[in-house]
Amino acid sequence: MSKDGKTPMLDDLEKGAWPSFVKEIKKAAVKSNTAKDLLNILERSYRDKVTHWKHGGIVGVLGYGGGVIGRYCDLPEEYPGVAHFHTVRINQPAGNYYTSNALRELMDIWDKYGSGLTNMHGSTGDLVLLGTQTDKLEAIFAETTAKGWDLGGSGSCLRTPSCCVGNSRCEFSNIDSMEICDTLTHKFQDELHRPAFPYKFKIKVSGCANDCTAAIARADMSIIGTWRDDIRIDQAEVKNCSKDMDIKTEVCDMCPTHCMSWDGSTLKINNKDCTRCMHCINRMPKALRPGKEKGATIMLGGKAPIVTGALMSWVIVPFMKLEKPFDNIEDLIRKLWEWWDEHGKNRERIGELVDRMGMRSMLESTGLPPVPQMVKAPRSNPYVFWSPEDVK
Amino acid sequence: MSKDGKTPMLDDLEKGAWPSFVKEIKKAAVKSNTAKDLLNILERSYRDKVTHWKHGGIVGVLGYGGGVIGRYCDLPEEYPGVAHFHTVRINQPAGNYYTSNALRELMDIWDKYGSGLTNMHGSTGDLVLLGTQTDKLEAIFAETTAKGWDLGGSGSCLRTPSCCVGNSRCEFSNIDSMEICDTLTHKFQDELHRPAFPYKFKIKVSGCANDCTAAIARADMSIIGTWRDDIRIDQAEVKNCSKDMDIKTEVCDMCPTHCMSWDGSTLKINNKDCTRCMHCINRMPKALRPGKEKGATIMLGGKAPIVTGALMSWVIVPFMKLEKPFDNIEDLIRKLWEWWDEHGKNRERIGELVDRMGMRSMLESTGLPPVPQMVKAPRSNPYVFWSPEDVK
Amino acid sequence: MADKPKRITDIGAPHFSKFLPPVIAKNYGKWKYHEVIDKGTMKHVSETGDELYTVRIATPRLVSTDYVREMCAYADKFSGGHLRWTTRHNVEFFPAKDQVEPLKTALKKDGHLVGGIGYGISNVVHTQGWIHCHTPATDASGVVKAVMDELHEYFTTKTLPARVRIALACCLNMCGAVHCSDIAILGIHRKPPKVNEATIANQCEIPTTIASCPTGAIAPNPAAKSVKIKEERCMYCGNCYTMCPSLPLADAHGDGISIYVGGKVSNARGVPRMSKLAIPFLPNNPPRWPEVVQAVKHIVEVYAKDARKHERMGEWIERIGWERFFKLTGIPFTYQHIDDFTFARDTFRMTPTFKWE
Amino acid sequence: MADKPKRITDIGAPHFSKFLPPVIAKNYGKWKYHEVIDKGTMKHVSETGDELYTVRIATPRLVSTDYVREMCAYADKFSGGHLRWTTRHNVEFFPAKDQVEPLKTALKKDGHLVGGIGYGISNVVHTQGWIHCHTPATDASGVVKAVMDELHEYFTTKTLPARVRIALACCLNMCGAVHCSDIAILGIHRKPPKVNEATIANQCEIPTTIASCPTGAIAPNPAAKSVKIKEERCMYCGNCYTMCPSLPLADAHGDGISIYVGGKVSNARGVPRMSKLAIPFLPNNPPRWPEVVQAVKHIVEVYAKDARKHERMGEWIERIGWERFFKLTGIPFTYQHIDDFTFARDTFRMTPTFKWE
Ligand code: SRM
Ligand code: SRM
Ligand code: SRM
Ligand code: SRM
Ligand code: SF4
Ligand code: SF4
Ligand code: SF4
Ligand code: SF4
Ligand code: SF4
Ligand code: SF4
Ligand code: SF4
Ligand code: SF4
Repeated sequence: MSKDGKTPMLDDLEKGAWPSFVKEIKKAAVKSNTAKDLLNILERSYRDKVTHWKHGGIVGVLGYGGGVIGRYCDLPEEYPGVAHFHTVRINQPAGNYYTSNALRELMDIWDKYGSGLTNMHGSTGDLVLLGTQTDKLEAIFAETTAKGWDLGGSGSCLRTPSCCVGNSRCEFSNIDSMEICDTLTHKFQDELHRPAFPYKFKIKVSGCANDCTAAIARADMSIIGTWRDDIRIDQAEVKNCSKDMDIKTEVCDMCPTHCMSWDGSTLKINNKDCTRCMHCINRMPKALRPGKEKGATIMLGGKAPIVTGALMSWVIVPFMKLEKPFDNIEDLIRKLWEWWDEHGKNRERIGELVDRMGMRSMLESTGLPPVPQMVKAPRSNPYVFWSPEDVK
Repeated sequence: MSKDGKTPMLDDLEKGAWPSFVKEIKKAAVKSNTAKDLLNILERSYRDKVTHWKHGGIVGVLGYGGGVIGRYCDLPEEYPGVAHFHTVRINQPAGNYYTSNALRELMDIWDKYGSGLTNMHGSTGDLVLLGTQTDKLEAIFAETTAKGWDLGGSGSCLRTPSCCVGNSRCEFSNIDSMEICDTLTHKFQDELHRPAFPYKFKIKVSGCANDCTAAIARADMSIIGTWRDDIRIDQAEVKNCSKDMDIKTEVCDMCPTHCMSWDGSTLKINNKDCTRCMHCINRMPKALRPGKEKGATIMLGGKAPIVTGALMSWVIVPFMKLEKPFDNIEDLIRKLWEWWDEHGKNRERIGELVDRMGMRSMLESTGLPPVPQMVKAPRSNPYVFWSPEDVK
Repeated sequence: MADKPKRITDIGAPHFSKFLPPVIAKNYGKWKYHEVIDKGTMKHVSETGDELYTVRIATPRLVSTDYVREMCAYADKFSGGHLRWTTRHNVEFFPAKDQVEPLKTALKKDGHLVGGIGYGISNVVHTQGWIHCHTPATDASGVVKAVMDELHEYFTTKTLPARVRIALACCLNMCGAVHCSDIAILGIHRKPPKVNEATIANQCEIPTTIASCPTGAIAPNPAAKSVKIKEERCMYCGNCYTMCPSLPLADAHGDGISIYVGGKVSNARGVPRMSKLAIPFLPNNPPRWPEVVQAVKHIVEVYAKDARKHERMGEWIERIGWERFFKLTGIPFTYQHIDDFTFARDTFRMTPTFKWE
Repeated sequence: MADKPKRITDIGAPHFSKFLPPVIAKNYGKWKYHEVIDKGTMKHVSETGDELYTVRIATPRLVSTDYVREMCAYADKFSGGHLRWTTRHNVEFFPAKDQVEPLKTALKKDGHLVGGIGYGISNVVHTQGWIHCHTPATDASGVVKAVMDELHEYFTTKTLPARVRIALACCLNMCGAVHCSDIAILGIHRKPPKVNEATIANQCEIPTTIASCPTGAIAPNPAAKSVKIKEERCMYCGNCYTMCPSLPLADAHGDGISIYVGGKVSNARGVPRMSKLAIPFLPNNPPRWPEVVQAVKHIVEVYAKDARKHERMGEWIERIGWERFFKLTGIPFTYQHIDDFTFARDTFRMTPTFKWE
């Protein structure tokens, strides 16, 4: 805090067209000392060019191992309002749909116990309530659960699963991404709330290869909708599209497998070669639709770079039908966790474990058969391991 | 040897259309007991399905550290003719051109002292004389040097450089690959004959990106001819070509940069985008020729997989004019060796050293500037090292 | 807590069906196609013939409870009490056809930015920064605000050859998952951790701390019951600090921002790819980070001018080549651009085929 | 050595100018274009108008001095005493125009194979095998002979969509530099080294031996002044054996051949690429290795049928996808195909876009 409580740098960020988070903090600061001191300590960071938050201690609610991130500032005397500044992760509903009533109930609770600030949403997907004190956690938990909400994940556990809008609004969807997300969330309550894994595990579900949840980049388990049969074509609508669009240049030439052709009146797709990348369907949603035999490609391992380099998820099951009650995917996930529990080191994500041990161990223990779709290309090095059985 | 001196398995390999090495061993065996026992011990290997050669000891000629590969069989009592079976590597002339007289002189020496068998050529490029005894090495050396020949490399030294036919016969050549190969061979006689490096170092020179010496895969230093200006086009000849060939499909559509177009009468090349891959020139050698501003791309690091995985050479100098007396490339190679000598571990190829230490150290010590042509793409991981100077 | 209610646990999130607008509940899984009406509005049409209108606005993500109430008020008035957030932190309303324009007018009047749909720049996925985290090398919300103040027209009106996804992460942990973004704004440290001798013996388990360093840069210092940092080995990843609070990396001068470009996650046309280093370092210059803003804007503009329609940033760069990307943007190529991490060899140009510039 | 001549050293190879045919010496650097006349003959034309004819034949590489003399005789009779070897171990003659046909007739009459030019299969680059090396997992010359007896028509008459370069290396050292070949025939061990307790103490330096193992599979066994092999860690690379003769890997049952495909070194159309595993193991079955011969032939035939003109094997496979390669060839996909070495992650399919088969 500048001595006079002024925040000139932050004030500057109230200007401009983009919505201002500073305005939001100021709104909250009207009612909350925590929010007020957040503003002050943030101004201090803007001057010092370093953070003023210390490592969080372990705080939480009874019987849960996660869901709350402890946070303390390093200048509690100067900024007593943020001496504690914990966040509470509320598990968002699949697809992030809300009613105004439900949201208002949550906001009321937060005004009562917290800073009045929130992230809609956290980058994993939670509804993040920012800034409260340790002694308020149980009350917050009690009141939110009473309204039907529960905590999301943090620590070495299943993190809050998330998904795209899928069937609820998107015509491209090949799986019921929201139902899958909700079902898995409920099947895995224990894994979500009581950290027992080597490290965090994230699940994201996208209804098609557009991957609107960025699952491939951000989830240990990425479930991506796809189809097995032919793209459905409405040739009349293709013709319609051709009025506004150069189908050859914008669609056929950009098809990665070059399996399309357009002669001005008929669009042909060699579906055997199509890899379901979605480009043509994206360009002509009225004319083209995914096939009817729908399911998902199951991919494993996506994560950020700490510390062996980022990974994107890769194919472990090319095609899986996903229908209620989704026992097949539950089963696979449990098997993967078992394997990971057995072999993973502390703070080793499942993708890193596969990278360290090789895919074979994971495949053998989950019973998945090796298929070429798992790899871009077979190995080029000659360092093949043979088990004694292989050599008879 | 089967007790009766019969070699039924090998005899089978005298049949068939492809030239037979067994016939060759038999021809030599007429005059040489060494060749005869080679046949016998080889038949034994065909039965046993294992080699019968032991680790070679260090053998060689006075003042040289390489050029001879020691070899002993593991059953000297049974196969005394090959108790010793050393090979002598003779440095081939650049481009592998010979006169019959010169070859006959060499063959006469070899009939006198060796098995009468040879590899034309070894996989590095040497003319390999196969199978002699330790006590004959000095005499072989004396007689071959007297005829103007010298030994090639082996061990931790510069290996015999090699090159493509280049200017001698190939219209695609952008550098005088044979003269470069010969000059470097002579400049580096000491490095070739007296192992003082951390490990082997190979140089191969190809006159263009077709890389007919497979330099990129097989040489620590791969020198590849290229040009800086525009491809020369003879439009009349292009038209001629179009009679036998579908220029659009076979040339333009296969150009990796899609920088060509053919309208049935004129071939256009957007040379700014051309990466000089050679495909179009290969297809129409009468119509297209490399530009006139010629030189080489200098690439570093190619090698087989032992033990960190195979490497292909990568760009360290996008363009270097290479003209007699080739001091610029000599100078660069010496600087690279100095850096490698300083930092390389025992049996660490220079490519592996760059891989271990990063390119920066090599570039700084050779004075080469970093340029985007050195990489397929910049790093994607965030693990950037900063020297204290970088951070001021 | 006198009248403590019965403890409820493990109920998970409420089922989404509670929150769906009726038209969605009715047409769930039956959508046939959609049309983008303008940058802030689209229409989805169902096999039943029903239509769903969506209006989208930008949010700062870090919002007050009053902001959420304000959104609820729009929802009540124009959207049957229903609203949602997108995976990139925008808010969406579902007005009936005749409510689309009134809603947009109201939103704009209140200063909200309607947009984010189709080929432009949507909201910036980002992280906590100086608002809530202990490891940041820069702020998050402030940088996003500064960048988007400059680029907001790409949200509301201007189009680009394809989607440009910008993300920010305030440290290498990359909570913003920036590693597959068209433009990634990444906070970086450039100085090794400073050992806090006073606290380390109490705060940290020395062997775990040493083991946490991927480069082996931490050596024991048993005399002081502490550790020593081999500074030349440190790559400032911060993993040690995550394990041991007595090894802070934050430094006003050392910290700053690097820009990575060309990543994506969608599989349309080409496979997902990681973002690659474009600018190794720009200083932290609050409150408006002008160097960062200019750099991002410049890259967007060069891309807008040179790329073909439907070509994401990374697709464009791959077509023209990195040598030309550096040429066109005028960004200098430095030692830092050349990978020297574990998998560096895969990034070396193992062919003499390249462009001169 | 009574009359020992004065010792000459470091003279290097003779300068090639001594060996060039006059037409080459005259037109050195002046060649303008070439024409392929048939699979064994080509003509180069100089800017001066001079013409050079080249006739090529296959050799077994391992030849007798008499074979070389036979070549010299052809050279003397038809080629002005000049000849050369190619980088793939073929012999080339340079007859005057009117000597081309007589030379070819003579060569064919003597059983030589004229060919190897253009789109087909040229000579097989290979190594020593059981002829001269201590580390092979298979023979070299014998396998090559067996394979080429079956495929020789691709050398002499039959064409293929593009060049198919076959190479063989008898162990992972890959002296045949097979790692960038259209088809690589690679000898492999599949059993860990057997420690020769009797000799190791004398023959090997234990610490160097232990250090030579890239996977840390060698542990000290101080009691026996020897080492122990942690068998499950061994990847049979043979590096230990190179350092220590008391650790042989050769084993009649364990050794055999693996087939890698799709590599190339030329930069034409696309960058050089490494060969990838197609068949993990085929047994050593001398003298004719029928399983290997059939496998190579089958791959060539499937390629010949399915690839487009000018498409090298690797380019073809990349276009159709590895899933289709395995489908078309009927080769089973196994655990061994999935990389698990240091850079394995780069080979994982990080996209749901693939073909069903
Ligand atoms: C709050 C949130 C950022 C945000 O502003 O939205 C966040 C905040 C933190 N993340 Fe994260 N991560 C958040 C989403 C992510 C994501 C994105 C995602 O889940 O889609 C990633 C990348 C994907 C991934 O998991 O790899 C992510 C990758 C990390 C990592 C690197 C993990 C790795 O294996 O590479 C760390 C460091 C670690 O785990 O040691 C980390 C660690 C942290 C910690 C706990 C800091 C630490 O080192 O202990 C941060 C606490 C900040 C705070 O005080 O609030 N966070 N973190 C996100 C969670 C909100 C939510 O629940 O919705
Ligand atoms: C004779 C020759 C094979 C042939 O039949 O042509 C050969 C033979 C041997 N090579 Fe080689 N290499 C031969 C060309 C190559 C090539 C090809 C090339 O040079 O273009 C390579 C791949 C390129 C490279 O250098 O990486 C090659 C890569 C190796 C390696 C693996 C090196 C690596 O770093 O990966 C070894 C093992 C080693 O060095 O420890 C090796 C080791 C050997 C040894 C010395 C065996 C050993 O482990 O000690 C072999 C001796 C066999 C013998 O008794 O004759 N040889 N070696 C070639 C040399 C003839 C010549 O001088 O012309
Ligand atoms: C609402 C949302 C899903 C959700 O559950 O919240 C969504 C919704 C739609 N996406 Fe998406 N995408 C959403 C995040 C994403 C993401 C994830 C991200 O940005 O973090 C991606 C991957 C981005 C990437 O590759 O880096 C994504 C890649 C796509 C693509 C592929 C773009 C491409 O060509 O690479 C399409 C198809 C297209 O644009 O033609 C698409 C198309 C669509 C369509 C048209 C699908 C449909 O028929 O409804 C939806 C409206 C698009 C629009 O906003 O223009 N959506 N979409 C997300 C809106 C985020 C936002 O507020 O801006
Ligand atoms: C004679 C030789 C050079 C030498 O110094 O000995 C040579 C000579 C020629 N090469 Fe080559 N290449 C020779 C080995 C190579 C190699 C190296 C190898 O095979 O180990 C390569 C790289 C192979 C690879 O990529 O794996 C090679 C890749 C090419 C190419 C590119 C082929 C492609 O499309 O990928 C061409 C151009 C073409 O074929 O259109 C070419 C073209 C040529 C031309 C047409 C060049 C010319 O104008 O003279 C020559 C006659 C070609 C022919 O044989 O059909 N040469 N050429 C080598 C003959 C080897 C043999 O006996 O078969
Ligand atoms: S991932 Fe596919 S199904 Fe899901 S919202 Fe995006 S486009 Fe629709
Ligand atoms: S989905 Fe992709 S691969 Fe399939 S036809 Fe359409 S553009 Fe081509
Ligand atoms: S590398 Fe180029 S210049 Fe040399 S022989 Fe081959 S095609 Fe000719
Ligand atoms: S050399 Fe290659 S890149 Fe250049 S124009 Fe010809 S085919 Fe295209
Ligand atoms: S990216 Fe780093 S600094 Fe930012 S919230 Fe995540 S862990 Fe904290
Ligand atoms: S910042 Fe990373 S590299 Fe540096 S000492 Fe800490 S853990 Fe090691
Ligand atoms: S490949 Fe292996 S076995 Fe064959 S010659 Fe080379 S080192 Fe010897
Ligand atoms: S063969 Fe290779 S992996 Fe096996 S013990 Fe020897 S050095 Fe180690």
